Amino acid sequence: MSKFPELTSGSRPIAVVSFAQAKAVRADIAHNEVEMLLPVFGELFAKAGITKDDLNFICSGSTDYLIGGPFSFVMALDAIGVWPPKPESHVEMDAAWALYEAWVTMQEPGKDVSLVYGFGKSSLASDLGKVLALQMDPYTMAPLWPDPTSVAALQARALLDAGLATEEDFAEVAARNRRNALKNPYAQVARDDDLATLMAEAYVASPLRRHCLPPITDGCSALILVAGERAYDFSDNPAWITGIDHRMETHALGARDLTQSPSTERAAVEAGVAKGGLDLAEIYAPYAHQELILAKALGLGADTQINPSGGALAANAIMSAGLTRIGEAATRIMSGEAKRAVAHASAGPVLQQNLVAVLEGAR
Amino acid sequence: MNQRAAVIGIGQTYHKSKRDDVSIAGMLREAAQRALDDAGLTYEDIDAVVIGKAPDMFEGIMMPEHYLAAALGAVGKPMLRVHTAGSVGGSTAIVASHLVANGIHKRVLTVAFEKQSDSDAMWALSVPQPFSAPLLAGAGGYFAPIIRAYMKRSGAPNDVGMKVAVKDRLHALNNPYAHLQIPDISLKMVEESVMLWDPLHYLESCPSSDGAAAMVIGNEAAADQAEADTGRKPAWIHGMAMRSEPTMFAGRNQVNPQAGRDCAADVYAQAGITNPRAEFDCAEVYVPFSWYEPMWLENLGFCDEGDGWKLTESGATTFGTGDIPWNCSGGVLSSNPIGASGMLRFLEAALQVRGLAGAHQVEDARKALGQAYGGGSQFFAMWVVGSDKP
Amino acid sequence: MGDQAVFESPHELDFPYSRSLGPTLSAFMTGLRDGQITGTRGDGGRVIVPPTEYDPISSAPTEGSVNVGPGGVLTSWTWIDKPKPSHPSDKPFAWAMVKLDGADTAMLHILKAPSADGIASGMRVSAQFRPEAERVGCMADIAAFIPEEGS
Amino acid sequence: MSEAREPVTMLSTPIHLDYHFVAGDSQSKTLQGYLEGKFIGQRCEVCGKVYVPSRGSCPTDGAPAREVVELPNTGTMTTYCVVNVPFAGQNVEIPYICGQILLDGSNISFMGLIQEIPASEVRMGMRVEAVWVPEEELTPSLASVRYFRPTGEPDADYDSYKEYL
Repeated sequence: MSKFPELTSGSRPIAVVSFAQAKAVRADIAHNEVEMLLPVFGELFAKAGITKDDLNFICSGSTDYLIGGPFSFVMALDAIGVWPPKPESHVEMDAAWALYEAWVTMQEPGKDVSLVYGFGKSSLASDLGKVLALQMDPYTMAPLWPDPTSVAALQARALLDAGLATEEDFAEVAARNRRNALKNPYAQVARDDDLATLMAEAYVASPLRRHCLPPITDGCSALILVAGERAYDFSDNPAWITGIDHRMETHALGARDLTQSPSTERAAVEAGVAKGGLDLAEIYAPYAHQELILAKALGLGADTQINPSGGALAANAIMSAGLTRIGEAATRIMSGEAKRAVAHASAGPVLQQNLVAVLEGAR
Repeated sequence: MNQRAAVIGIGQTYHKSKRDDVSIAGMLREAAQRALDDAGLTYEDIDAVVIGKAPDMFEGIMMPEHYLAAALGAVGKPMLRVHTAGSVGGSTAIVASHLVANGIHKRVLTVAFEKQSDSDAMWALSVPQPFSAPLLAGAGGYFAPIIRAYMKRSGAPNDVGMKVAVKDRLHALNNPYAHLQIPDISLKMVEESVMLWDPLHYLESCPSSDGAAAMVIGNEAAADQAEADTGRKPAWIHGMAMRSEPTMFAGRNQVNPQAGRDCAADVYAQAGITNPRAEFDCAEVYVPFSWYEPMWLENLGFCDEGDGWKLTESGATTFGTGDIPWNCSGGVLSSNPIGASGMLRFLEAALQVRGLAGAHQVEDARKALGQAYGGGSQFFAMWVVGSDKP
Repeated sequence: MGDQAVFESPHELDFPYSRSLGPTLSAFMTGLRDGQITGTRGDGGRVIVPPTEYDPISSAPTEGSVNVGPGGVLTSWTWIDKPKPSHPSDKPFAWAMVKLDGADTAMLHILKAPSADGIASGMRVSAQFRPEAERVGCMADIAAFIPEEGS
Repeated sequence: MSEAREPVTMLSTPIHLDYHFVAGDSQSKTLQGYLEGKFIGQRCEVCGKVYVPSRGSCPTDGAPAREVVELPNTGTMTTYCVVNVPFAGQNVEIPYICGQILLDGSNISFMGLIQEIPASEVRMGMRVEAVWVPEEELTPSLASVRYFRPTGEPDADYDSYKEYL
């Protein structure tokens, strides 16, 4: 058996060798961002037997608007100890895109070991929905303050109107994710709900009921990428990224078909999702109905388990939740639980931008 | 770099204190369209878009890449948004160039911008966090004590900063895109301007600008084709590097930061530079406050430590007469759309080695350095570009 | 750790952004102030509302100003029974996507109705402007959409 | 429409956001110190350097810094600038001196207001001490230190602070 699976994207095999995350909580009052990251890095490095001095590149994802102050990523570096100085970069995006930047950088021989992390404390904003409304067009949409739940509800309605799903389907997605989360010690919302109870809930934004919404989460996650042969120094069974791609759609809500995710479809093709069977999928779908759109766009069949971690409905640490999907998939590859998996991240209003990564074990 | 990459298109806006005639998207499209036109391309020819800017609070749009996607031809394509504080314009160019140099894409459009007039940038920067130290110094107050430390260490006379302020504003007169156009700039005028943060006068500080910068990065095939189509030479990337160090730590050398020295060493090694003063024809370096020219001359190895001010004073960095002109475009002291300021350094270095810098063209410039830094001088991004293929 | 109080404090951000519009959005906002919704022509003559300087898919420059509405078709909606303080209505309302007559893309605004009963995608709605004296050239110049008579 | 009016060219979009800020365990130690009229730092368990304000980690080692260290009121002003520009949020009359204060026994300087000395007499290496606000005005903020003033001791030797500029 070859040491490296065949690559769809890139020319250099790059693998996740370690992943760690903070327990997702509604509000982590005792810790600032640095204090939240510190133990996660400690665990991450210990798992792989790596030190900060092994790192060739560091890349993170976060946003100033969660903390309400500029340059929020700057102090996070204190949790690593970037001394002597290191090549380092930051995207104001979910850290899944920081992973993408690291993956691109590591295509060059010699750039062998990268740290990728994302963090966010959504609890600091009194009205998180209002803060996130600032993602909308600043002239014609943001002045109306459309929060993400309201905009997601417009998408869910379009799905119902098109006859592509029912409200019971939404509830089933939510129930399954939170049931899966019972086995995830890092999850925030984990329970076994029956459908009738869920369907009896009032609408928050019709047709979305409370169970269709993600929790508000403080959290962070981090992983280590290693290129080529060296990956085996840190893991017996690295999770190789054989395909990765991401695509953007237009911001004009009225010019999109909200019932589809063409950007996910395209990224899935580019990442080679259909080239083999998939044991599991980790999908970033903060609203229950979005999982239905995304599962279809990814071309998932009934034999693929979706969100064994519980997904974003169980823990939604904005800015790291997408990276966490990749980490959760990688963890199950490394443990041998899965042989081939797809991970997905999303950003922007109602799935405007999507990233798809295929992870495979060589064992 | 796994393969050759080059700057094949360049565009920028006319930088001003207020671009009140355009939307944010409209301003970016001016720079992007100029870069595409320069490369003989349209949005359809672009494989991916990488944008950069400083804090989102300057414009009050959270992660504006989503709002800007269609404006920049990114629909259906990969799009990235970089933010590394003041060095962001440089790091954005590097991220875009990695996509090409590492074989992912053939042509990438990269755009950096700031529309500071939508808010009051200095205000946006100084939002006090609860429990933080009370506001004491303001933007320049962070750097003024470091400048004083440099003066003490190097024994530089008090007027070196003022000389840089005059020189860069004279340079700007040759650059129609530069924001500040002060034809009668003089040492006397700088000296008589308000002392904002002693030892820094008003005219030794950068302005606040609206503006955007854009480049198209192409691989060797794309670059050869662009040259054949347009008759304009590409700027070949000979090296690029980023370095970061913690913001504050015991014993940190803020005058001559290790991250800057390491970043320069890395990029010089890639480009085969052993004597920067002799081998570069010019440099575009992020100098938002006058004294950062002598400080960065030392940090970037253009002279020995402590000698930067002597190089400035000798006129070596002056366009037209000096042997190693710095900031022929007028630099950050003349135009400062914060998020774009770093990319403008990279872009101006590329313009020079393409021979397309117009009135501020350094004669027969073949190799140039672009440098950007950010935060409290802890984030650095640099590249070396040349007329010849590496 | 944790043997003493952790300090907490409210933190308010209050920024008065002042945005220049450029020609395309200026025409749109001027129209709103004057009680007329306008769009612009994108690829293939498609009418884009609200207008942008560029086609929302191809990014090619758009052209001209086209009057649309005030009536149109509801293409999607969500009923908000408990509005938040940030929402544009303090009474229950619906967020709405409306494809105005003469437009090829739907725009986001709100719909006012007595209740969610009777609201359905495909129904006719119409823009209700604020009184002229209150209009300044912004999205809120449209107070809301309301169901058209008989729909 | 009654009459032709000027076109609309600007849009005002005020943004007001409310946050609930949390200091975290480590920063709270220093804040508690301010409330009690004293400086509290933390020592890195790897390199032994003392950071004030405390923040729970060492920026160069990436290691926890948990040991609490009480620091004295005295220190050296390593460098400074004279602020002569008005800006939003300013709370002192210009011109005034901002100094970098290296408290004795700590390994990092922080910015503090210097008073009780004319600007022309301020110099690098000057020995200073903190003047706290009256006890009833103490808050969990550096604002509890009204300012720093010269102690009158001889200036510190440049070599003693040159690495803390």
